[in-house]
Amino acid sequence: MAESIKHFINFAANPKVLFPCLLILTLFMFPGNDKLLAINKRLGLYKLWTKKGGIFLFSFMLLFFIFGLTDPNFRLIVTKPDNVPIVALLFLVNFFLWLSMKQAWENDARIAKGQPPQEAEDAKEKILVWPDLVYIEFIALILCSALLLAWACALPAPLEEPANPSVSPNPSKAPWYFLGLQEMLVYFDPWLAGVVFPTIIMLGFMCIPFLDNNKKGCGYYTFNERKMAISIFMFLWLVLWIFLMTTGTFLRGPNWNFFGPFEYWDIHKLEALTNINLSEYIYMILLKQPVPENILLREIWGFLALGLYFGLTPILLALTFLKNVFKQLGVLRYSIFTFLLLCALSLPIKMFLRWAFNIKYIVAIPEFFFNI
Amino acid sequence: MPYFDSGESLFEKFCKTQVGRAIFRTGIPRNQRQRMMIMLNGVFLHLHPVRLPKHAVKVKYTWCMGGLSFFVFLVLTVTGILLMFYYRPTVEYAYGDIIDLKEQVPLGLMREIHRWGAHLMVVTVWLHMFRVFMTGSYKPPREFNWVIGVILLVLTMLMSFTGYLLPWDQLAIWAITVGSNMAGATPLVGASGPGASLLAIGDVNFITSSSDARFAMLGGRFVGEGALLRFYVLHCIGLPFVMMIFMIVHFWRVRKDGGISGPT
Amino acid sequence: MGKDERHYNINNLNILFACASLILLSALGWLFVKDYSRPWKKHQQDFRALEVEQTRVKLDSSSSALASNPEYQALQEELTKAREAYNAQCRQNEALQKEIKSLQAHDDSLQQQYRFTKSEFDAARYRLEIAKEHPGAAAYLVKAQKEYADVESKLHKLLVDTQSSADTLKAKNDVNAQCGAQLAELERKERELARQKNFLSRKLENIDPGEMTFVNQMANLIRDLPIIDLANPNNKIKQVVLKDIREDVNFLEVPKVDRCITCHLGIDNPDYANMPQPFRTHPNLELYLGKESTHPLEEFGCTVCHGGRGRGTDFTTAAHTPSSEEQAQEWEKKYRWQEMRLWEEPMLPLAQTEAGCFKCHAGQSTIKGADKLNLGLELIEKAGCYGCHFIEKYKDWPQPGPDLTKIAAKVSKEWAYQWIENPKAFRPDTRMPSFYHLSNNSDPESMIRGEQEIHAIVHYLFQHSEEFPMEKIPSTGDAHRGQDIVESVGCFACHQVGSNPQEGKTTADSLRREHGPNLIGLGRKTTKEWIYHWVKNPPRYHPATRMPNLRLTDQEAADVVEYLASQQTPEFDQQAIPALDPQVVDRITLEFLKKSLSNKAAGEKLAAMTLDEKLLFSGEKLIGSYGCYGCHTIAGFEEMKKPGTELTEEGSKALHNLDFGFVHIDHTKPAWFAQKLHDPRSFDKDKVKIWEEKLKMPNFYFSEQEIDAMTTALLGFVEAKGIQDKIVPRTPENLYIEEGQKIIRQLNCQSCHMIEGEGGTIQESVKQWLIKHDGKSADEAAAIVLSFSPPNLVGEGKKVQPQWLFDFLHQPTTIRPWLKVRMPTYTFNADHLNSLLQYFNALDKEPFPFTDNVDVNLTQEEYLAAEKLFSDEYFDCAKCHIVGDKMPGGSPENWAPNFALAKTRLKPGWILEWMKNPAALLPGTKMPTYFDPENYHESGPPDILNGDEDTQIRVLRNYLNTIAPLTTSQETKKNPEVKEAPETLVAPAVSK
Amino acid sequence: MNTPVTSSSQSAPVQPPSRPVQKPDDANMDRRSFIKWLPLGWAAFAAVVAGYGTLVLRYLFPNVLFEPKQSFLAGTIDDYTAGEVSERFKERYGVWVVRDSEKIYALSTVCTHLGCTPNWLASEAKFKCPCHGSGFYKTGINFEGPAPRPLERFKIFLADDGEIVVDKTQKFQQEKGEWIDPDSYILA
Repeated sequence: MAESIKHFINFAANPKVLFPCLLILTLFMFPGNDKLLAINKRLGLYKLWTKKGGIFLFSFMLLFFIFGLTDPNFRLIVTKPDNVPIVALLFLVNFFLWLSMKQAWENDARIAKGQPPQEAEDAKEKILVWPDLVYIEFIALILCSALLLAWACALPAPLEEPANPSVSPNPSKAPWYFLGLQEMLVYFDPWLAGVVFPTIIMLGFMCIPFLDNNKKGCGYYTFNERKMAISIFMFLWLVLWIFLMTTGTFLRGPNWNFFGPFEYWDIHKLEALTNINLSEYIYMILLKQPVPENILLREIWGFLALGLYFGLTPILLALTFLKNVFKQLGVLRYSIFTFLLLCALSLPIKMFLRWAFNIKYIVAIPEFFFNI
Repeated sequence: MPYFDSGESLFEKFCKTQVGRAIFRTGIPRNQRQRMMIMLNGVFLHLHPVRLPKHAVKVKYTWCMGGLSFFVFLVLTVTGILLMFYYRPTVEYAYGDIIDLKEQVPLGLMREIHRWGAHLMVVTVWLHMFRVFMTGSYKPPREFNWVIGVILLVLTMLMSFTGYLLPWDQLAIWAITVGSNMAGATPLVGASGPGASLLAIGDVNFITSSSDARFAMLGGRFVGEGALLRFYVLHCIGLPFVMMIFMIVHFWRVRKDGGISGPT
Repeated sequence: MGKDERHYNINNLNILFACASLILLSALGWLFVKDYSRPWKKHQQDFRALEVEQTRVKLDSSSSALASNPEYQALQEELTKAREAYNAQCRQNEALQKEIKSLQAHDDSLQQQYRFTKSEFDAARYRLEIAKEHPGAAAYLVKAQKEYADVESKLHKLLVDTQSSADTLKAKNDVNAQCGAQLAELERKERELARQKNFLSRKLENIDPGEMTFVNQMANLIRDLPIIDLANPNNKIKQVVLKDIREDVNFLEVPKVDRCITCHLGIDNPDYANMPQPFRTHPNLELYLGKESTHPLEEFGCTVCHGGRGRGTDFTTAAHTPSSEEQAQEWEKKYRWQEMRLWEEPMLPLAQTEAGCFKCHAGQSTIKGADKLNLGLELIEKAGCYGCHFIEKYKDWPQPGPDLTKIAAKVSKEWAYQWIENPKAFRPDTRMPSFYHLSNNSDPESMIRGEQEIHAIVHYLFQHSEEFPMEKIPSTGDAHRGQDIVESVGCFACHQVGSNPQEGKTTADSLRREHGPNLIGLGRKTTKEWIYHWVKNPPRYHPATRMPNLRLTDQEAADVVEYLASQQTPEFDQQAIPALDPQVVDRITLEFLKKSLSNKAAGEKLAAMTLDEKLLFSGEKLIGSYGCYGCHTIAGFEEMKKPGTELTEEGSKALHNLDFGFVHIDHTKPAWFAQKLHDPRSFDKDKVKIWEEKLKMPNFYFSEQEIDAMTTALLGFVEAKGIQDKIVPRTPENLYIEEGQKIIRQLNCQSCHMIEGEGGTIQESVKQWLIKHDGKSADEAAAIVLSFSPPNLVGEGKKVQPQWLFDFLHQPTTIRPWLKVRMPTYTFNADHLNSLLQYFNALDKEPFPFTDNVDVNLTQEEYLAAEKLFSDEYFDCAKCHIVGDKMPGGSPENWAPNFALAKTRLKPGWILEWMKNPAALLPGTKMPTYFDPENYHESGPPDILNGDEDTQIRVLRNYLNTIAPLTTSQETKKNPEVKEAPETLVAPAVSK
Repeated sequence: MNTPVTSSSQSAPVQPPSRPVQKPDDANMDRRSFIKWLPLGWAAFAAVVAGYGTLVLRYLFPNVLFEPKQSFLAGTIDDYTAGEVSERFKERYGVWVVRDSEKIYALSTVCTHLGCTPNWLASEAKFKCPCHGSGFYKTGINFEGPAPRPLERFKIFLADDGEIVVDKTQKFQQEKGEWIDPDSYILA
């Protein structure tokens, strides 16, 4: 029984399975528009954001970890001192996600009834900062210190063998908060995954206040009033950030192969490497002719695809799904918004292309280190 | 005042002396005026306004994450300064000094506090950002402060990243190697990035492994002596200095943009 | 304006702002310029111009050489033809090209499929292995097995396809390549022939803007611009980091960093030998800097030898040291040179560069290539500096001067007085220094005092002199015969006779000739009896003497005595000896007494002393003050510490520890050392001192050349810090060699023998003897001098058996009876003998002390063959070699050692090598080469032993072993004289 | 007008109409001088700031490196015969220098499987890894055993004096099509 559960979890944890599932789950858990919201309501997913839902969520997580800890492989990876903060982070993120969503749904219910949100209700009353806030903060930092001291006593800070530039550990991992980026390296070249995307992420985050010109939902928890913003944010934050980081930490072993949480990190594990560039795919497999030597001619398809993706999709979206958004944001903001969104979506798309068609690069010009 | 109401304490007596008055202007805040004055008069408490709307005091609204981030930053500063007494950032000594922190230095647990504090700070900063997003607090007039916040978040991760190298063990140099290799792939100015060859003139390459973005970061062609020193300096002086400046702006802006966010 | 709450005029502020910004901008500009303009960049640009010129010259010569190479010309013609043929035939074949292209595409696709399938196969195999490992999951196993089988068959099919596709492609390609094969081969040949030229022209394209493409010219221009020069500049600082050589920075030692090559760009490139500095090639690249040399640049850098501040990148901060005042001025003008005062190890001046060798080679007696340093060290040995100054290298050397404990038996008091007062007056080339008539004691008062001091010293010495009983000389000698003996048996290896003041330069040879004193005026100095007893048995008078025993017979000794006693020095005799002055003696005595007693007590003590007591007392104190005991054994001073300062690390002494007094010389170490050697007491100039405080070091009257050499040596005496890994390794072999070299130096072996390619000084006097006595002309004498000189000891360890050498050194026997020169008998102890044996064997890397047993038996047939080879039909060995008691014919200059000695003396392996090619072992030997080394396998007589050279040599060697060694009894019979000299086994044939 | 304004907080309320007056005052300014000096000042100031940036940038790149050398001299072309696999630099630098009929290249001695050091078997003309049996041709191409990809090649070029230099900082992988790079071989 336990074995087959583990087998199932190992199977389900594979990004090929888990990532699409999460993507779809996010879509419905945080519905971006009214249609999706209706489905959400019909499925009763919102019930997770209640006390009962919370208890369920945390019991489930707790049970999973308790069950997991009986397995030596799981224990090994989860209790590694440097991984402990990530385990804690998983609980914390889920807790605060639940906390915020619970308040949001409660407020939404109030607003639906024509009442102001809870915060507005509270804000009518003014409180002197001394002593309430100061005291609360004081207690918080005492607790925080206690946590830190206890943590320091309980877990030794890791120190491995002395640095040796000629022996690289397998796998070599970046610090845990960069593992999302490292996970992206599986699908994108370093110049994209390590430089361009982080820059876009940083700039994109800075752009949020200027792209989200929805006047509502400022200063209180609400979901209904900013469905789309929250939906996109959850996709970026939960799926592309926290999830990829977790995968990189727990599920990537030697040779950066995937390993289920209950799987032994076998250094000999082999995965078939049958990836192929788009140009080769088109010329060799579809057109059955030699790949042209001229770089431009060779990669024309890739450039075409990219051009369409970044040029045509925004226009199509503006005419269809995002008609309102386009109206609301204006051309410039809309272009930036869609560009950022398409960048974010390029990762799942690239993943899909890799998994479905073994596509390695859309555009491959290794001569100039220019691979997309 | 329900608390502190057990007659005149020794501290209260002290507050009434000339020295006491000189230091604690307000004395123990027993009435409303005093409670306001203490917030106004102290340089540290002045960070907060005198009064707040009620929701802003509720932990379930604020999660306390911003304050905790700042507090952990302070803890890291103090423990970091103490660690610097025993740590020498050279390839000869760094690793041994870290061992000694555990084996020999009294209360070398300081290193554990520092390391786990660093992890904690990354977590609290992320959660702070999460909360700010969920309450829509980046919306006007707080757009700019959100931008500062993002910068601070990046700086926090850079602080952690630079500190990661200092123990000079396998974990450290390979994590930094993986991380810094990405810098080498920077378009145009990374030796193994796209377009580096475009900057060549004739047969002369201008972007090489000893003149690219990665080199500027590591002070060498690979993670070695130069990288250790650069990361040390950035970790201990450079980044904290920049971070301080942004934190000042951040806090100032919190107050100037109308205090903690709330429904308007 | 006040209404606007304004004070300044905004326009003025704008102007001020603009000006301030401009000032700041120009200051920033200055900063950049200052940082950018570094002197080494100029040198690098100059060097590049030089390099271009140099390369162009080489390219031209290479091109013309190539153009005139007939092979190349022919190749060019062939190439043209082949190209035409190729163009005509192969280029046209478009159909084939096209076919190949499509085949290639097909093949590529197959290859890729194969690779992918292989990868799938590997993964499937892994899954199968895992399934097998988990026995529970049977379903998985079945699935995995099926999957594996599927992929395997697919892979197999693909493999077949791929191979056949590859074969087809290869066939087509071969057809295509066939067409171009000839051309390709020719092109390859051309490349090979023109490699040098192509390389040079490529290099020129890289460095000469004139040869560059336009784009490269632009790049060449901008790459050295400020800021852009961060990326890939032409001009860059070059350095070597030396892990094994460490700079002492007091707290710890850090790897040395030398940047000298930043400006000295041609230093290891032989092409720049005649270029101006800083580009000139280092001399002697085989020994220094070259990759194959013992001091490669990468491992030794520069400053470990030369001194200086290796990190410096400009002329001054590199701590260059000028050789002369003129050069200093020139540098000041040219490079704005200043003395780099804040660096403890400035560069050694060019003249003293060799000093840098010493710190690593301190153990060696002769440092190859460092002639000046060697001379300096030899002078230190000859002058006996180590007698008064402790020097680590010489810590166990015997005292340099003679034993004075039996002085009364040797010289008279008068002679001793005159000698101490002015040694050079008696023997102009003596190394005994002068204590009187020097710059700080030539005032009248000091002169008066000095006279009485000498009286006191002489008095002390003679009072403490032991008895030395001497018998009468048994026979009367003949001075003429004596002179012949002195000139022929080898006395001139160490001594000279007659006033022979230093002519010209001091050299290693000249120093070897003055190993013992010049025998000038010996008759004046001592008695005939003393000389007789001395030459008969030197250690009897002076146990630690280095004078060996030449085994003279009584008659020979008497003759020698007669000759030496005839040496007189009339001028010296006439020197007046001042009378003893009790008052001055009192003063001197009182002064010494006061040092340990109160004034009153001293006065009382003095009054109670007799003149004899006063002289003895002050004589002892004076000997102590002047440090006479440093060089001489003097009774009562056996345990005294050396009087001078230690010199082991004198070269590392901080400059401020040297007292320059009021002497106006350069404030540098070399200048101070030179001044000290030139006039040791000159630093007392203009100083007000009592006798006690005055400098006491005597004057050796070194020549300028000698001072230069000794200064070099002194500069080399430095702390050996940070070079532990570079010091000549302390292996047992090296220690043996150093110990052996030391003994050889102390005993002056190289005066007679060539050892390690050095020495043979005596040949000059042998030549003189041949001219004078045998009536040879100078040229004749020069031609045969080697045959009459002591043997060259190159390869001695390889050549002789250790036991034989041990016996020989202990008691020399005659090997070359035709020599007049004798190997003397030394009073070796076992340590000495062991050291020498170990030395010779270590030098030749021979196993020691045990060697392989060699089978030297001969079959009947071989014996006969060997006899034949030996005979005058073939090699005629007996023509030159002595065989047992049979002397060869012909004149002695062609004689060679006795074969009878071979069995006990020579190592069997050496004999083989020697016969094979004598000149390889001993260049210039008169032993003929019977087997042509160029054509060895056809050089032996073909009719003997099937013409097998190796066997021929082997049987000859074994044959030599059958020649019976002489027994002692046989010898003694032939040489009845020996009985009279029991300490020798063989009487040398010198009596005629 | 000449009294410095020290207590503006008190004087400001007293003179409310001062603001509108400011405009004509600004307009009174000499326009020519305004145009000339202020932009000049700002341009200079901007140049200084840019200069500071450049300064820091340049400062990040030292003129010498103290890193251990990653390149070594490997003799001249004539030191190698065609078809030879030279093991001279295997111990010290982890490199085989191979000369085939037309070029010379430097192979890494690190097996691409798990990093062991294969042996050169001259009689079989292949590199064989003793750990897990991977085999590579003389070119470095893997043909047997578990090695996933060919051996890597290092940068190789001729120095000024005609000596071969092998630079280990740059490597070329066959599977990335890098072996055609002219830096990865020299023509013999």
